[in-house]
Amino acid sequence: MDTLQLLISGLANGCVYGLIALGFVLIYKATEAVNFAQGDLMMLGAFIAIGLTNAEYMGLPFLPSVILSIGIMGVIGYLLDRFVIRLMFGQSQVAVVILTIALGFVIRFVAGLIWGHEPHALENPMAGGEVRLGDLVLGMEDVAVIVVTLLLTFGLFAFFARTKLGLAMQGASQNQLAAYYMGIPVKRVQGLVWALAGAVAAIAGILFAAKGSVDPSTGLLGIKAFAAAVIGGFGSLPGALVGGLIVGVMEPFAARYIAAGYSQIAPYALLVAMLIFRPSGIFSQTRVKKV
Amino acid sequence: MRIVFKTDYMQDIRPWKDGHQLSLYLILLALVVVAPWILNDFYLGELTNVLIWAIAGLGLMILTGHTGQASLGHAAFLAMGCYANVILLEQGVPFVLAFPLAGLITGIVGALVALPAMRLHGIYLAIFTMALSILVDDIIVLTEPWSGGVSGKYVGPVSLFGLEIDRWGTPWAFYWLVLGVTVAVTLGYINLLRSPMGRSFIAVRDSEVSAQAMGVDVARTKTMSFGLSCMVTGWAGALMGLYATVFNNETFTVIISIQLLMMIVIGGLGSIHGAFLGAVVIGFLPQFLSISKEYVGMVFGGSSVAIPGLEVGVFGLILIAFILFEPMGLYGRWLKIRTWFELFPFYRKDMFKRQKSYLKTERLR
Amino acid sequence: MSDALLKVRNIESFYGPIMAIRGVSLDVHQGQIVSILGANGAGKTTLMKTISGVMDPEKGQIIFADQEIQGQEPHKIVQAGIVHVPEGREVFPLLTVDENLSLGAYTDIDRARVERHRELVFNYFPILKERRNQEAGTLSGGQQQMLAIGRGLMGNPRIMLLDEPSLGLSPLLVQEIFGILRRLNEEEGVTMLLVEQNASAALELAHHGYVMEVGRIVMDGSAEDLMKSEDIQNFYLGVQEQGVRETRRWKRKKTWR
Amino acid sequence: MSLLEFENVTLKFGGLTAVNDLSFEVEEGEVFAIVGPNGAGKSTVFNLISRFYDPYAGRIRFDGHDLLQVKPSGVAAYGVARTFQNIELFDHATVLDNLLVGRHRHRRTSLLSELFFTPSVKKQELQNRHVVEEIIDFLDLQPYRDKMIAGLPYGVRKVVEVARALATEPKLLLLDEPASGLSVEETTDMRWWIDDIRRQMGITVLMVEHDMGLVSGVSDRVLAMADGAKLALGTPAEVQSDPAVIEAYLGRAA
Amino acid sequence: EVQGVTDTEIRIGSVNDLSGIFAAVGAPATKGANLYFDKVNAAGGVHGRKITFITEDHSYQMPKAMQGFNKLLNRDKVFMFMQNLGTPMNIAGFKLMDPKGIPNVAPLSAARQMLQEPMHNKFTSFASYYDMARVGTKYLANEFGGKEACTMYLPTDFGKEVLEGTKAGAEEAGITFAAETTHKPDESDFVGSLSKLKDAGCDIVSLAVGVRQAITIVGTAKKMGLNDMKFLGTSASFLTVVAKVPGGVTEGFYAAASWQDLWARADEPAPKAFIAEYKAAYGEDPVGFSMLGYAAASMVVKALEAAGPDLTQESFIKAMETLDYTDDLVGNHIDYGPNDHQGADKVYVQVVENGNWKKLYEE
Ligand SMILES: Nc1ncnc2c1ncn2[C@@H]1O[C@H](COP(=O)(O)OP(=O)(O)OP(=O)(O)O)[C@@H](O)[C@H]1O
Ligand SMILES: Nc1ncnc2c1ncn2[C@@H]1O[C@H](COP(=O)(O)OP(=O)(O)OP(=O)(O)O)[C@@H](O)[C@H]1O
Ligand SMILES: CC(C)C[C@H](N)C(=O)O
Ligand SMILES: [Mg+2]
Ligand SMILES: [Mg+2]
Repeated sequence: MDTLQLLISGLANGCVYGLIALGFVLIYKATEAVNFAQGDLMMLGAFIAIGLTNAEYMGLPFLPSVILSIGIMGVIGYLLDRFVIRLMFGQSQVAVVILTIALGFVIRFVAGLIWGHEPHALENPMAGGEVRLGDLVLGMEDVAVIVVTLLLTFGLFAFFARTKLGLAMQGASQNQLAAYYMGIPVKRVQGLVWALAGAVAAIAGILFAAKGSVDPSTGLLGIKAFAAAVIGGFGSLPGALVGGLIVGVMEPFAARYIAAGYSQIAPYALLVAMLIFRPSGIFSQTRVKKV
Repeated sequence: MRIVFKTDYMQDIRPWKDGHQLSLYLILLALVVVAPWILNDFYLGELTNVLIWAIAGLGLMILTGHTGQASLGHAAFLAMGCYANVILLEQGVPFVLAFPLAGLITGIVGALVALPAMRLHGIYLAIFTMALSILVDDIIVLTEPWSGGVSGKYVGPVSLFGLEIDRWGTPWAFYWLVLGVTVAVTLGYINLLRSPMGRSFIAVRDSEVSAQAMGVDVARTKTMSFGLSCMVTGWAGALMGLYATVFNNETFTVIISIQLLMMIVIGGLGSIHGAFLGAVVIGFLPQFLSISKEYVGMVFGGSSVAIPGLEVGVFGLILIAFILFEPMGLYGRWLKIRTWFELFPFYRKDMFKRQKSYLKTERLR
Repeated sequence: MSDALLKVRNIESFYGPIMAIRGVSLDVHQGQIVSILGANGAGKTTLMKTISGVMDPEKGQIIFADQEIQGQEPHKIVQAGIVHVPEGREVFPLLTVDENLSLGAYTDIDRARVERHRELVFNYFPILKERRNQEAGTLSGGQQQMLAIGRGLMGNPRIMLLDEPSLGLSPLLVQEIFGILRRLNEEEGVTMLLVEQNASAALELAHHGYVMEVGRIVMDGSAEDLMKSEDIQNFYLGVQEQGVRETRRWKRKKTWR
Repeated sequence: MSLLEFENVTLKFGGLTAVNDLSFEVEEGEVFAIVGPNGAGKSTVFNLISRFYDPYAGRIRFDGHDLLQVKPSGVAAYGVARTFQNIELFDHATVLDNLLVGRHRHRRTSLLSELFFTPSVKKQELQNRHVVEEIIDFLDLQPYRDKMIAGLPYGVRKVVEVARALATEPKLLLLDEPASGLSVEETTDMRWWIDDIRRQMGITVLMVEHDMGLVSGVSDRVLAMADGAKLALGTPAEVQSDPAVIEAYLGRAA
Repeated sequence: EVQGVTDTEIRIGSVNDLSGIFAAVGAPATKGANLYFDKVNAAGGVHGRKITFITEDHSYQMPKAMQGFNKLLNRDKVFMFMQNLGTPMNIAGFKLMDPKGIPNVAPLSAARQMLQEPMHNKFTSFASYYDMARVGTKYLANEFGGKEACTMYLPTDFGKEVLEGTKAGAEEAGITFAAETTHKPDESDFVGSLSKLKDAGCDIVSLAVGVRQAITIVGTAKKMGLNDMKFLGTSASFLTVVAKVPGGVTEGFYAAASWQDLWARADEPAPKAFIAEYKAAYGEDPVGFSMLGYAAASMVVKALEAAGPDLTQESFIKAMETLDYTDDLVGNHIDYGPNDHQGADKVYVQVVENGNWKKLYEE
């Protein structure tokens, strides 16, 4: 029973990692850039939702404000690409990584300025609700996280695999020059993906803030989600989910069964071990170059 | 424009282009040597700090800039060097020995870390090293008997050839120590780059397949690069420890790893100059912002910190500007400025306009 | 003669401080095949890239169907009907052959036509059909070249820029490629600008030819005239007295330099 | 004993047999060419020799050594150098540095002595440069000596690849389509270079090439492959007149 | 010539966290202190000297903290330090302050090392984490008959100190210490740890984790139905927001701290005046740490006044040792003496009730 409870809550938690990881993977899949500000975008999305929903700020009803914040974050994502990232078009990936890290600084600063540094929780109709299956308890928020993550993963997966635009995004990430030769508006496509990543970040942020609370440094969670994406095989959407779930499930079990002092190391130790045995993750996205 | 004619193989081999360039470097060296007489304690301390960061930057540059292996975990090796140095000192090993050994130990550990990391590429290596950096905090706590755990360690003044070196008591002596290490590391780096080993690093960075076809053992080369990189980083860590005098598990965080990488990218990947330029930005810009805040405050009134964290926000914006303005790093920009002067007045206005460039996947190895 | 479909006027292109194209002008008329000859580094590839918009010219104009297109975003130029088959294949390595072809038809919204084109490509290059689910990056060099050409055909072009299409193809396929290009030109009326090292085949196919050296056009004329020129014969067609070269490598100076 | 022995080698990629029970020998001092349709497995043969792939079956011996026992970097140490069909140079280094990497297998100094740039390192470096400059002269690369690879035209890069391979001072040189992308004039140069490489430098050459003019001009023997297996082996004239080769590879007109 | 003092100015430095993981503490504290100093300066300063309060942001990073100390000591030449944040940062700072006798007052860390030898120039405002955890644990054990004490902590100096305090408290109350779990600052799921503690039979659990994590732990425990487990935080979790979490998640959460909550006493005169003053100055509500910053500044000013016009580090330290007053704003009593450099000695155990902190006990 105990084990089952650990498993279920680990899954819910893993879905949050998976959700943030999806944002990483999206951008990577379409641009091969690693967006280190993804965690901070999630934090920003959460704060925007809080700003719209919570009584002390605007106090809008939950559902419209959720939709609105997802929209706003989509626009922010797009604008970020349009006015910052795009200036770096064709430049080395390391430079883009550094750029997004610096962006993270700025986002954290702005959020701190607007909402302060103390934790905020999102007021939401799911709060306190729970689903009971026998002895198992699962918060409403957890159920929402699991459902949304699954839907989003499969939706995005289908988008990349089945649609022309999804294919074009993959092509653009593999060879920007060739993508242009095919008439793909590479920059616009990348803008779209950033918008999408912004929206996904908002969804993750909203669920996270509903499940617990956020403060401006919440974005650091992104690091673990990033680890999850890498475990799954960076660039693979199902990989993001699987990686997230592995880390998520790992954590409660480690905390339960491994001695204090060592348990908190488990997810990172797992990551290290994982990379040693599968150097490019579970769903490997890298290939040996044919010469 | 000065045109250098090649008449001798040595012209390619020696580290300076011509006498002119050599004399410039010698003047620079003379200036930094006499710095303690020119600068007050504050600026001397900051210069020391910048040099320590530059050493760490040189360490990471070997690995990332010249071997193409991005590490987001070098703070772990700073920690390693720092602790190794202090623990050796505590065991009564004299500083002359403890310091080089600290680097050596870190280098060996780095090479060992490289063994499992060998099959990793790009982002996977970055996250692997980052995980190490995150774990080092816990490792320090768990190895409390040696590391002092959460209460940390204190390192007092050290003595070198009878000279008392104390960050606060004798800042000039400490500065010279750091300067000496900087110069030694830089010279070693220059030598490396003009030797077969350094070239094999570049070969591995640019194309592993053809490096292999030329007889370069990729695994061995990466191990060497890791080892050297960590050794130098270890020295920087040892100096950082002496600079702070107190440190514990929370001192060498993953944020510092990230800053190290930022530093060399902003400075310019793949050049020694880049490590120094980056160190100035990461090491001194925050202080500069903090100082200029006073003057801004004087002009606009109000002495208090109106917006907490403003400096970090501004710092982030400036970093963004640096990267947008010059993705190839400050050294790239410097080269352009120099060319501009050399070509004067034969330059074209848009000579350095970026031609469109396009990326290809890095998922093929 | 009627106004040209593609007009290049006084184009200059730079790589940083290096001037790679030094004022090139040329015309490609509707329905024609125009060939550009030139040694290594003459700037042929750079010219093609400048036309298709992946490089920005510093000076000059490129006029396609009466529209100035220089300096435009490359995808706009493709949408206008200029399709570039680049030097060095540039396939999408992690996508399958089929997916590569689909992206070749990115600008084409007529599904039936896309499928027709796909069949056509498979018809020309049966090996691609056989390997339609293989990742393009694992194809052999020549197979990738076939894919690059096939992908170009998928784009339903008005004019094709072909940069060394025969690179790395077997002799049999080289013949076939030139046959295919001729058929496309004659049957579908596709206009072509062709860069080829295989000069005799190129001139045989082309209506008109230009010769480039160090960033300039140094010669131009109808394909027949060029073929008769002694310089062209010597330097591009390899018609040479074997005996002279037998003893030691020896080079005749080009008369136009 | 032949210099290179390829014995019953088979290699599969999933369901695809890229090299199928292939055997051939290259004798010391000859120029040996491999021809065949696209996808016949020619480059794969090179990659097998370079040890990038492990064969499914068979043996590969070079100069009396079992190549299957060594790592990819060990192949160069025995004296085998190669070029790549799609060009694999060190893009962010100069032509000179690219060639100097070719000298790696002659490195005799230790890391420590290099860090101090001791006189022995200096002596070795002077020697390396001496060899490399000769090659630069030989292949007419002076104008590009200090240029970054990234800015060189395709044809020049092909030549730099040959130069880099020569800098290793190999016994056996593998050239994968050395003349593709070269103009007729440049191809002629390449022909004389290959000739000189064999005659003056005494290096055995194994070459994949589609330009039949070049193949018949320089090679002593030609192996024609199709679908990973041997189609014909003999003098250039014999192979060129083989009906199977004409059918699969050359076409009627050639 | 006294460092940092002229006829018209006293320079006070602070190495603080305005943008890092403890910005939630450092930023409001700095604002609170500035508010008070501005007020004093507007009224003519202390003995005719205006106070310049210079804060350097270290983002909770050691190298930056060292740069901050270098600037404040060597460039700005400050007279003293006030509310330096972070245990390792303070300890590193001591190495520079001690030789020059520079006072370090009211650091934003409640570690016992804040009063390490030489204690002469060091003054803390509050009880240590150790004492908080000790008193809190003892109280819960005695009051509710808890049997097994446990600790969930970040393996840092802060965490270890709470762990030790909890063990000491358990011993004093005569109960056993049963189990401990360790965490990372980015951990956000505690089901595993809590079920471990459940199995160990813990009924008193002290927390030494981040604010957000403390909220999540308490909430998760509720969801898991661990209603008999009493959670005890220290001053690090003693924030108004913790009491105000929507849905009553933190109802019944205990905290042991050296002061009392600001908003729970918002109707009392001193807090009320402060809230109004703060709002007027910054246009936003103060939080607990704003109050502490304000109180620290007022304490320093009291000592500066008492030290008289001939201000030296020594005279300031002497003056500090004479302070003995009740601080109505913070709700505690401050007294120092030659051998007592800890201001408030009392620990208050408080609990969240109806969205507010309520004082239950003091020792
Ligand atoms: N990325 C680059 N950076 C700098 N210079 C370049 C770059 N690409 C090409 N060049 C220079 O531009 C000139 C023209 O090159 P281009 O590739 O257009 O020649 P090409 O005629 O296509 O040659 P090839 O027949 O070998 O393909 C050459 O001198 C080359 O050195
Ligand atoms: N990594 C791989 N995975 C799957 N198939 C591969 C891989 N590498 C090569 N192949 C297949 O093996 C066959 C032989 O390829 P190879 O590159 O050796 O051909 P080639 O004879 O060099 O042809 P070309 O003349 O076109 O260069 C081709 O059909 C190719 O598609
Ligand atoms: C203000 C405190 C929460 C600071 C932190 N606990 C430290 O000791 O560093
Ligand atoms: Mg070209
Ligand atoms: Mg091939």
